[in-house]
Amino acid sequence: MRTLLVRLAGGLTLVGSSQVALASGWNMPVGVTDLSREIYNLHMAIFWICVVIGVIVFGVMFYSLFRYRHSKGAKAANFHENTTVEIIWTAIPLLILVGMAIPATATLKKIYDPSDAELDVLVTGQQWRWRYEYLGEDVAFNSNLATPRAQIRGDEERGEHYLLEVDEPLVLPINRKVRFLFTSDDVIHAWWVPDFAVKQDTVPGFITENWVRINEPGIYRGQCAELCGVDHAFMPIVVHAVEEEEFDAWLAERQEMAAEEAMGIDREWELDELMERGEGVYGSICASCHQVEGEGSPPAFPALAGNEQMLADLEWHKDVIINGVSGTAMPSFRTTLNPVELAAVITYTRNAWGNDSGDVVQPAEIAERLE
Amino acid sequence: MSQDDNEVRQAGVRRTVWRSVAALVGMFAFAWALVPLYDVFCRVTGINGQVDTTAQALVHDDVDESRMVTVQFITRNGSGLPWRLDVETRQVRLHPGQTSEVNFTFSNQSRSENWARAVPSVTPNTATRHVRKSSCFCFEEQLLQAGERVEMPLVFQLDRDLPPEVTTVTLVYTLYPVEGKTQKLQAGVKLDEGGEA
Amino acid sequence: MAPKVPPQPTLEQSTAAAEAGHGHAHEAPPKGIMRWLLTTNHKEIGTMYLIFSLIMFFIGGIFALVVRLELFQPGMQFVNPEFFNQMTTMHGLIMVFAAVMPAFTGLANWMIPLQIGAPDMALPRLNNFSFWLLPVAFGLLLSTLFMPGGGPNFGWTFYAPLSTTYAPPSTTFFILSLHIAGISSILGAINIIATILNMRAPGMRMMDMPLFVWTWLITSFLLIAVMPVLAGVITMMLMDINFGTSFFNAAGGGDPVLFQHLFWFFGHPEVYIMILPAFGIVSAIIPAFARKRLFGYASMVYATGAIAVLSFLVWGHHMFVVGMPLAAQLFFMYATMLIAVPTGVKIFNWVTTLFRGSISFEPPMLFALAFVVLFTIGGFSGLMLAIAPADFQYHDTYFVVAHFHYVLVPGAIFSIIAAVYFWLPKWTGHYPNVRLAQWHFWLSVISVNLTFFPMHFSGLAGMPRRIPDYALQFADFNMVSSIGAFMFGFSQLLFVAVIVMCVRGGQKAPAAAWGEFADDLEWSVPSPAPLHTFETPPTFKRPAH
Amino acid sequence: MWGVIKSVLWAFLGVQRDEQRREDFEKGSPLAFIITGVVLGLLLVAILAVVAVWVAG
Repeated sequence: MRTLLVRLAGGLTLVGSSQVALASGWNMPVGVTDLSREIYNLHMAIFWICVVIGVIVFGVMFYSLFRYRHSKGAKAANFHENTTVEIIWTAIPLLILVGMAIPATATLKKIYDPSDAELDVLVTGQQWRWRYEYLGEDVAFNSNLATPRAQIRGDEERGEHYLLEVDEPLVLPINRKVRFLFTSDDVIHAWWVPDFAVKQDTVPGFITENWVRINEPGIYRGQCAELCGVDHAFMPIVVHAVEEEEFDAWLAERQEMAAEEAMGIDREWELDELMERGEGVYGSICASCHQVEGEGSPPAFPALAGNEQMLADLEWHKDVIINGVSGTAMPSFRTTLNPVELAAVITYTRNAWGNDSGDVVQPAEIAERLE
Repeated sequence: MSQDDNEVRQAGVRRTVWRSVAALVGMFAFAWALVPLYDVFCRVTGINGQVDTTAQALVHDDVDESRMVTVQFITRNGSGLPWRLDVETRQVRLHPGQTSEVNFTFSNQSRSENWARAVPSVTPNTATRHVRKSSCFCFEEQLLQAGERVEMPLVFQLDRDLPPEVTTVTLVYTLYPVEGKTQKLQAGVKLDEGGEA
Repeated sequence: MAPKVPPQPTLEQSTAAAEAGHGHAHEAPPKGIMRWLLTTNHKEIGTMYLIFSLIMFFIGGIFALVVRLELFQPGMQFVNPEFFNQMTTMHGLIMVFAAVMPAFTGLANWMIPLQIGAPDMALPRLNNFSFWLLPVAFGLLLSTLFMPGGGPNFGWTFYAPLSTTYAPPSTTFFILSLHIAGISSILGAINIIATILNMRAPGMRMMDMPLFVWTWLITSFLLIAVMPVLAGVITMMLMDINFGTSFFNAAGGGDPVLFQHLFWFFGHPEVYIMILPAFGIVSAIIPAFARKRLFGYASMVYATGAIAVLSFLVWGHHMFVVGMPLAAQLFFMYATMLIAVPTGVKIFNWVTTLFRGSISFEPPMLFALAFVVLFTIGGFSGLMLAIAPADFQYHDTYFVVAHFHYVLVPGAIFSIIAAVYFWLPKWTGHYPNVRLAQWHFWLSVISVNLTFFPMHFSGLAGMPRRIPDYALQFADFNMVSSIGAFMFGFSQLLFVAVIVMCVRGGQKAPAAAWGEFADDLEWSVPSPAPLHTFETPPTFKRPAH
Repeated sequence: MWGVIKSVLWAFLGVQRDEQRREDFEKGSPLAFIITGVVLGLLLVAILAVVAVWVAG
């Protein structure tokens, strides 16, 4: 509350100068792309137009309220029509609107220019995480909320980037045109990073696109903007914009990591190893619905701890994890998790929270099934 | 007010009510008509990347060699279908007007037969109208036996009127289960088994 | 919103009616609950509508306060996200369909026959039926909160597939209740149209009608045009959920975006349904207390018509980020900007009515003046939202929440409060308590701005709507909003107090309670208005000034 | 006819003189106005659509 007062005071001293626009946290960010700057300018232009019209209209109104008070013996005039005046106040707004429409159209056309992208990233919304695939680069990963649940409950002090931090940020190069393709696995989400002025719905079964060319390296944060269910507030977006060489190096490193992971498929895994890996996967992917202790939240999300159907039928269990269940929030993890992760999470859920089935599912088994 | 006036009023009310009801019915019908209209509108204008699913004649001998366009293919899986959809190449580069053929592989990895359907989407939507397909599996319901693997070709071209700012066209196929048919199928299998026993 | 039992017809009235040669002598009405269940009297039905909407206003308000309580601080403190989503959804649905719309219908029931000199609505029995559908509809809707899986949790816009494939099991009941509420609105609209077109006093032509009647006529046409579309779209949802069709399901070849097109084809005119009658109310109140004829009556009527027509062409501006083609974006942007013109005309006309008037500040006038200012602020943010490129930033943020609450709370709801204060003398025969009404006004106007103005900032700074928990930089704005919301909520208890006091007593009001410039026909009948009025149609005389 | 069109066009802007609307409402049948309104409304849609498509290129 005190910070608010300070900011309010700060804000008020700035009113009247266009600097008020730059007071951070009160206004639309200028952003770090040419388009976000243009959009910001459009926003400020229409804002000031509204302010001017408002001052005139409310000025006349409050002047009348003050000047023509009945209590001060004002006598009402008797006029109720003036076509000239009416035409003028119809024509002026029309002209202002045309004046606004022209730059708005120009900016919109730039947003809709899909040409000559240097990098394509497929962004998939899923309840409740984002998945990024660098098309043609063999790099793909999920990006989950990293804020611990304890902070949300208030058991721990909240960090600076509370709810705006993820386990794996999207990494993008600056100065390159990056084309985003958007789609969804389940419901409609919306991918939004204010500093890029990019907000696009992700529609299941359909694909939409937008693009960005970032001018400055930095860390940019955003959130899902379309109500997508229980954890709508908990699927943030973090983008690391880095220099081009750094990006290329990062990409190469990720490709290497993926190759290493693929090597792990063929070897025999111990139960402990799989449990450890599986706990990590479960925590970031499954726990938001089925809960950390596997108790679920029925009827939408069944409990896994003590789930008889799951424990009795291993093949069915694998099938559900790999293919998902249509018409429910259970997605297909066929492509979003690799065989090692799939094997680990299946093993984990069959042995955690007292399920203790002792089943060990090997990555090689899963890989073969997916061939 | 005289009795006559009252009757005139009542007649007026009746007329108004009937007209209103007619308008209501009309608007209700209109709402339903919007569904197919929207479909047609989308196919004509390319909104939402809805593509024309009917096979189209390819136009030959009319290749625009002055520019190259990249066509990307993305395959995705909807939930609940034990199938895998692969494409032999992730992208091709071609001239507008040039014909290309790309093979898609559908494999059923389960131990039972299933129905599925591939739903296509194209972006950017200014390109949608300019993608011509002579053979395609879009929206078609397909049946695969347990473990069956089928290759299907997509033969297509981009027509020469493709807007110049379009340098990359992305085609996405999402595979969804056809629940009703699969269920019927499996129920049928059980019945048969029951009959034999 | 007035819990007012209309007085029994006086002896003179009854005899006058009998002498006028009507076939139906007024029998003693049934007593107790049956009287209210069976009444066909427009005043009694109007009163029931108003009481119903006042109760629903408080229920929807409590839901809003649950939302604001959770958002008071970052973190999850009081409710879980699932229940939070049910609260935001129910708040929206109740406020739109059960509070604002029935309140306007109640005012229409009470005032339209009085303003056009008709003895009752054209279809009195249908009128009773359409009211009693409402408690059924919203009883059902509220009961979904107690069903397994909870009530609707997908926002009042219920976008598919969140509201179909991924919806809780109670969604079928939600659809049913919307169907019933929709039928109620449609029947109400037919009744109003039939009344206005056929029941006017001899000599009253269309262009002599008060603006409240005009705006309601146009609103009724909008209702008839779009409620069937809503009915259609929720029927499609019902079929998708229960009968395996795929209207909005991509898996079956449908399109989730089609839902949004259909919904907003209904939804945008719906927004105007909630504001046009407000225009009519304000156009009656401002001249009354400025002691000057309304400036540009004809323009007002025509502007209302223009807004109604344009409202069908702008639905796409709710969907600027779904990936529509450029041409569609431009079309909807241009059409939306055009709406600013007739809306501006209305505001200029009100201001010019004030100019060189002789202005006094009775309670209805206070709320009407606040309406003009705050609705205009909502209009400004609407104009900003119309700019499609900028909407990529505004869309689905608290900026939008601020915008539509400015239009609906100090817009629609202030106009309803103004109308209640304006017509209470006619309903009860007493003036509302001025001191208390002034307190109500000032507390409301301060708290409404405290609640909604900071939302502009949190939205621009990047806070998405419909989230139960938020990043730390939005904390201050949310705290102010929550404080304001609780203030606003509790201030409305004053409103109830004023109404109750006014029903029970107070300064007596004459027939023409607000002087010579509140000169529509309703001010020619005694205050309180007898149960039966204009059984002998009045002869309409055009105002002299 | 031109008078009717003019009246409806003014209505789109929301401006009308008292005398003119009196004159309009003396004419008896509103049908001419309604039809003209619908036609001009569709024309507005068409013009906006053409402009939008043309600008979009």
